[in-house]
Amino acid sequence: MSDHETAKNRSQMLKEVREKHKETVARTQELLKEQQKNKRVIKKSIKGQPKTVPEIAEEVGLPTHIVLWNLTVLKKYGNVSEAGMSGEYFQYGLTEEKK
Amino acid sequence: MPENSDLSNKAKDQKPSPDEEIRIGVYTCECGGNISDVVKCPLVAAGLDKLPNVVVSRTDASMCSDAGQSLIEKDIKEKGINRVVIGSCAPSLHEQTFRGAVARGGLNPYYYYHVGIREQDSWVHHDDPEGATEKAFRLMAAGISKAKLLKPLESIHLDAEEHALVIGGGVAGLRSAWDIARCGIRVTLVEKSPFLGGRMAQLEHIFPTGEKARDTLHDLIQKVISHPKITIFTQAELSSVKGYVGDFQIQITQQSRGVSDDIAEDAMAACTTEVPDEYNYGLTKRKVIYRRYPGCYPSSPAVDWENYNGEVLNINGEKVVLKNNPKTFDLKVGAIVMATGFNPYEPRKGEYGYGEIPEILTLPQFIRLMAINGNEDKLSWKGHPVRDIALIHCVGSRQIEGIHEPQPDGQVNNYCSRVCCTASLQTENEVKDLYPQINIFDVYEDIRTYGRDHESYYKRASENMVTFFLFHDDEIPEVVPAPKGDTHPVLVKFKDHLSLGVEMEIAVDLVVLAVGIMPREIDDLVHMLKISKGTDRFLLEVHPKLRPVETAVTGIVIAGTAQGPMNIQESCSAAGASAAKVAALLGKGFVELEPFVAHVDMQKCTGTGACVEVCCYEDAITLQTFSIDGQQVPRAVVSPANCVGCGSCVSVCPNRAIDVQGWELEQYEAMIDTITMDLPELVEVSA
Amino acid sequence: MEKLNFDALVVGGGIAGMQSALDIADQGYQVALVEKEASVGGKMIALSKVFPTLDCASCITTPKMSAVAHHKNINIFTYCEVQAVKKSRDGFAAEVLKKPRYVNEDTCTGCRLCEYACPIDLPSAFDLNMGATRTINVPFSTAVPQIAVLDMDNCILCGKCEKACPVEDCIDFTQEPEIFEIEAQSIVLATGFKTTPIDAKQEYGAGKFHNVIDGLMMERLLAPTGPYGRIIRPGDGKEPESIAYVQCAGSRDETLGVEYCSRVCCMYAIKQAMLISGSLPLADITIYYMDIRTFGKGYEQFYQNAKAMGIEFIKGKVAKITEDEDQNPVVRVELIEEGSQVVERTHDLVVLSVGMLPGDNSSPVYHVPIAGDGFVSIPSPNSSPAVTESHGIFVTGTAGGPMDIVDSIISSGDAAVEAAAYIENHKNGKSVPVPAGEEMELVNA
Amino acid sequence: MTRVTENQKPKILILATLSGGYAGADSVGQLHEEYPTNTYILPVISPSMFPEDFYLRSFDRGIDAIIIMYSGTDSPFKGAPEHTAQLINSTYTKMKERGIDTRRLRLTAICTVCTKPFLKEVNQMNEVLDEIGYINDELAVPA
Repeated sequence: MSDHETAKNRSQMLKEVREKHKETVARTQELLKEQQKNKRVIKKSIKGQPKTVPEIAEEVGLPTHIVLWNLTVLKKYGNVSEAGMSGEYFQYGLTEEKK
Repeated sequence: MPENSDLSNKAKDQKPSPDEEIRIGVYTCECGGNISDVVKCPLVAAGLDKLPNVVVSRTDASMCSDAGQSLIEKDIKEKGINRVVIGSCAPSLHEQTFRGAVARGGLNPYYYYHVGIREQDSWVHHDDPEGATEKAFRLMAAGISKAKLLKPLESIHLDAEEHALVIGGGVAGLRSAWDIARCGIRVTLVEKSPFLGGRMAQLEHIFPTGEKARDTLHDLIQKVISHPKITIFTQAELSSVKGYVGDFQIQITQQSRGVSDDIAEDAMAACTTEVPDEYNYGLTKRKVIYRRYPGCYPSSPAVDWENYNGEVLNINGEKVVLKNNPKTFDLKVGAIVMATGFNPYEPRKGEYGYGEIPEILTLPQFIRLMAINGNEDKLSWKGHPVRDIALIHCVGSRQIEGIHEPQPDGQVNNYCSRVCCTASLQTENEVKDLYPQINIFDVYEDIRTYGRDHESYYKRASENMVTFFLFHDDEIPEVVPAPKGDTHPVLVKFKDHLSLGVEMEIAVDLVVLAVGIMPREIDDLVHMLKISKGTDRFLLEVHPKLRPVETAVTGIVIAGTAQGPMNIQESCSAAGASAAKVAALLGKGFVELEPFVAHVDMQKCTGTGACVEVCCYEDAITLQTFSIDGQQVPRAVVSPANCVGCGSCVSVCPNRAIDVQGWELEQYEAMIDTITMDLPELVEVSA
Repeated sequence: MEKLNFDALVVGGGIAGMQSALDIADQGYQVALVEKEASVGGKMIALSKVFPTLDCASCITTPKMSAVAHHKNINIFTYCEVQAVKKSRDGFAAEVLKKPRYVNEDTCTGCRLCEYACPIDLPSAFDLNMGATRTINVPFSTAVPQIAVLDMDNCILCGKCEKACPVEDCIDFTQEPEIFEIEAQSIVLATGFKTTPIDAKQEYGAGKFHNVIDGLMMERLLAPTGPYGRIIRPGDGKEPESIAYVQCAGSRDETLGVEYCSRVCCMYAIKQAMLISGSLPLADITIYYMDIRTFGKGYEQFYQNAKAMGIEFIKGKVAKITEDEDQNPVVRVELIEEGSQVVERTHDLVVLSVGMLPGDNSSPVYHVPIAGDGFVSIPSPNSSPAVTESHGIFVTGTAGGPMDIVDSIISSGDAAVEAAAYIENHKNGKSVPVPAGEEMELVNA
Repeated sequence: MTRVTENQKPKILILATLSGGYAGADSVGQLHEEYPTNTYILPVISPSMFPEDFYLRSFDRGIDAIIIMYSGTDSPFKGAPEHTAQLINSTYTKMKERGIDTRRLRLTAICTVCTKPFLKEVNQMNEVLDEIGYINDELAVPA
């Protein structure tokens, strides 16, 4: 089988699978959009200035628990890390972008 | 003369090939923070990485995980590692785990050295992380020095007797014996007293089902006595033990039953000597020729030799004096189950008035009293009707140093006895069912009806109008005789914290002490078998989760309350678990032992015989004559099956020709040289 | 349908199932271990440290996980569920559903490149939704097997994982569920437990208030691999200075239909309190309790040590939890030793010591009767605590009622010996008691 | 960047039997007791394997003190405790000949749960070392 045929078969397969799961795909795409937006505003908020969860929440207008969860995501998969403490709260800042 | 005169061969077979490059992999386990919270693991790893022969030095969150173990296998295969050193928890926990990983990687499992840096470092040096880091480094570096000198070893393969010894004929011993036999392994069960059944036979209805204890017990006894693979010795004890797992040589001493079946009934009738009946915890008396209870097994009476005073019995006109002729039996067994059971806590004289005020009974005594009282419509004690009863919890349990008087050995019983709460409530409910007019006052610290279907006993007791009072562990209730002319004979005084700590005084007819569980006195057995007791005096398991029924001596396991307080269900569960271990150990027909036995370097041995002289084990080491260069010379020869690896021979050899495999003198010297070396700078290498 | 033959089928790969499988396999019998999750390890692998020794839970669990994976007599079937069981004179035939991982099990190396490439962040079930995972992931760092699994319900089929995967054709979006059959002489049920749903007691506000959590969540906060790597409250990331435990939150509570004691909550609360004071030495910790039930070997001493460390034990009934404007839970409690006066105390974080509920109902699949408490019925608990009412089916661990890890491990040995004895009997062709009626009923069911 | 510098405390070597002292030291760990870090515990099957010269060699290499934690009369090995005691006695004689303070070598029975005695031994040896100092200083002085 040529590379071209393989690629064609693959896209055909993906098309069929997407059709089969179209509801979950649509729902998850919405989720992804929201997630990306949340992560973006949070990262923007702490760029150059580490902040605590309540500080970020107030700035970006999200509930504190949502902010914390997104920071947890970014700590695990992205470029956020703890950056000291302010009172009883930890601050979160950006680290160098992981390649 | 032995055929084996090829000396060089023997020496060669356990040496690594001389031109093999030693490539060491060393792993510093963080133990999920247990180690890395104190020891700076990356610094240790970086320091070790610089040592000669170290090819790989890593840290890992959890070396014992599958991922951690795979790391070792991978390094062996991909990096050509041929010696492995791991610093982690105590070797007793995971040395075997890692030997397995090393073997799966394709190395001899004894090319592995385990350094304990948790129990002996991070857990004991919280205050000094720097010092703990240095210590971890030095210990692991010393491990590397030893690893360089390790030799490949083969475990010793010995035939195992497919035969187990169970010590104790209570419910745990019976259950364990039956289970082992059901798995196809022969069992000998030894019971010290003349009758089977243990403590369970002294109970009546048991929680959580309300079944009759003796009915359930007798079902089990029937299964045991009818099983073709089980032999039972009553009135028998272990008199000596030799050997090791797979091959314990046991001697059992059995007392005579004393009276043959044909004269037993007449002998019992004729006997006049009486002693307190321990079956009823001293509430009644029995003769010294006795049955434990009607329906007991064996059903034939036995003589209580300890208390038989040589009384001349008049049996059918003949004067008879009974004689005890103890017999001994030799057995070979592969494994031993300790099912030696418990004693109820016996309060000190005067503790809550026990032994001084006649109206104070322990809960086991009270259970017997209820049984003896039978179907009477009233409960009476010493001729007086019982109207009010107080039950005090935690007697002899949950004791606190400085508050409770210590036991004779200087320790307090700081454990919970598990069974007393539910047993107390069950008994209270029974009293209420049989004698609704009796008032019950339950004086407790915490009600611990934790088991499945136990909580309902608590609920029912409340519904039955049992009155509960709460005392604090540092305010022990007081039990005193009531003043003359009082309505009741005894007063119980305490502060009740269910009513703001008010001082209470309850007048009662009877006080029941919910006594706890004590281990039986089995020190002789413990010494004989070289097993250990914990600080609570119960038998000690290797680890409550990793090896919960095994003792530190391979082949000796624990079943039931010898290990700690348990109820019947828990005892049976533990008995089953102990049987599973025995079946796994003996079912294969052989056992594998660690190869840590003496080994002679035939090139260095000159046949001085110093080793033979110092050795205390028969046939472990002998001088044999070899032919070398036409000369007949003596040389030491070790018999691995008989050698225990104590190494006494090592210290006396003038030629350093003998060593204990895996624990060689040269390896210790290398470790000491490393421990005392100058500390290299321990700096983290940034990745 | 593919048929596989074993001596014993162990259902559930938690600590009890793994130990039973090991104890049966060590006696030379062939064992199939079926686990519905993608990794063995059960609830225990998610715990931090375990009482009374304070060993890290992984230190006990991971070697057992590794041992079952490597044992020559054990085959593990993860991400599989037993759907139906038939019994005959020859033993049991179990129909097993193998759920699609959408990943080729034979070629996946567990490298996680797919996980890093996946764009969808999801709350991690392993971290009780506090931490993050991705649509395709290896369930946790010490998972056995180390194989990724894709969550099709949360996938956009973007194909990024496939591109990142270094192994050809490893990710396979077209996988379908498969059915196969396991034949065995004997079955051991080790199906475990669930915890009381966090919002079961509405008056405690959990689920609504983010700083009212349950014991398992606190385990994750304490675990070194936990979601935040430290103890902060999930509501807003504050480091708590005052933490309260509410005992019997879901046990000994007739309003929830749970009359029984869950056996583990006292000890886990005390243990967590001790671990918290290790991490946050300045934190005040209060435990509101009814009775402290530290009954196991070494447990009472553990409790006394906790008291000596300054952990506050208050005998009290918690009636209600509300929240103040700073998201601090306010606990309304009746102080039993203070004449039952009711007070309100504010804490930074409240942990509900939730109890144990039966896991999946085994009755329809295995035809094993269930007792009134919802756990597998054990007709003779005293003499045969591992024997169910169905011949040849045994029970171990929390499937047979609440118990702690030590007791579960012991009960596994018991179930193993019962199963082994049954298999032995079966092999020798001796009196295999399948009452005629029962056989019919099962085949028909 | 973190780094670790050498601990200047004298070094105590602890030879601990697997069935006794080593298990005892593990018990101390399980209780999370605290003791000084200058304690290097090596597992041994039985100290009856070490000839007198082994101890002298250790002192020569810079070990400042040695505690042998054996199982005493609970030893699983016949004759081993007696033999160990003999070896230690003759080592004392040799130490005296070399001018080494005999308090640097101690034989003591520690069982699997002897946590308090373990701590006592370690602390006492540290007190002795506070008094008599490093072995190298002692060996440097001609006897």
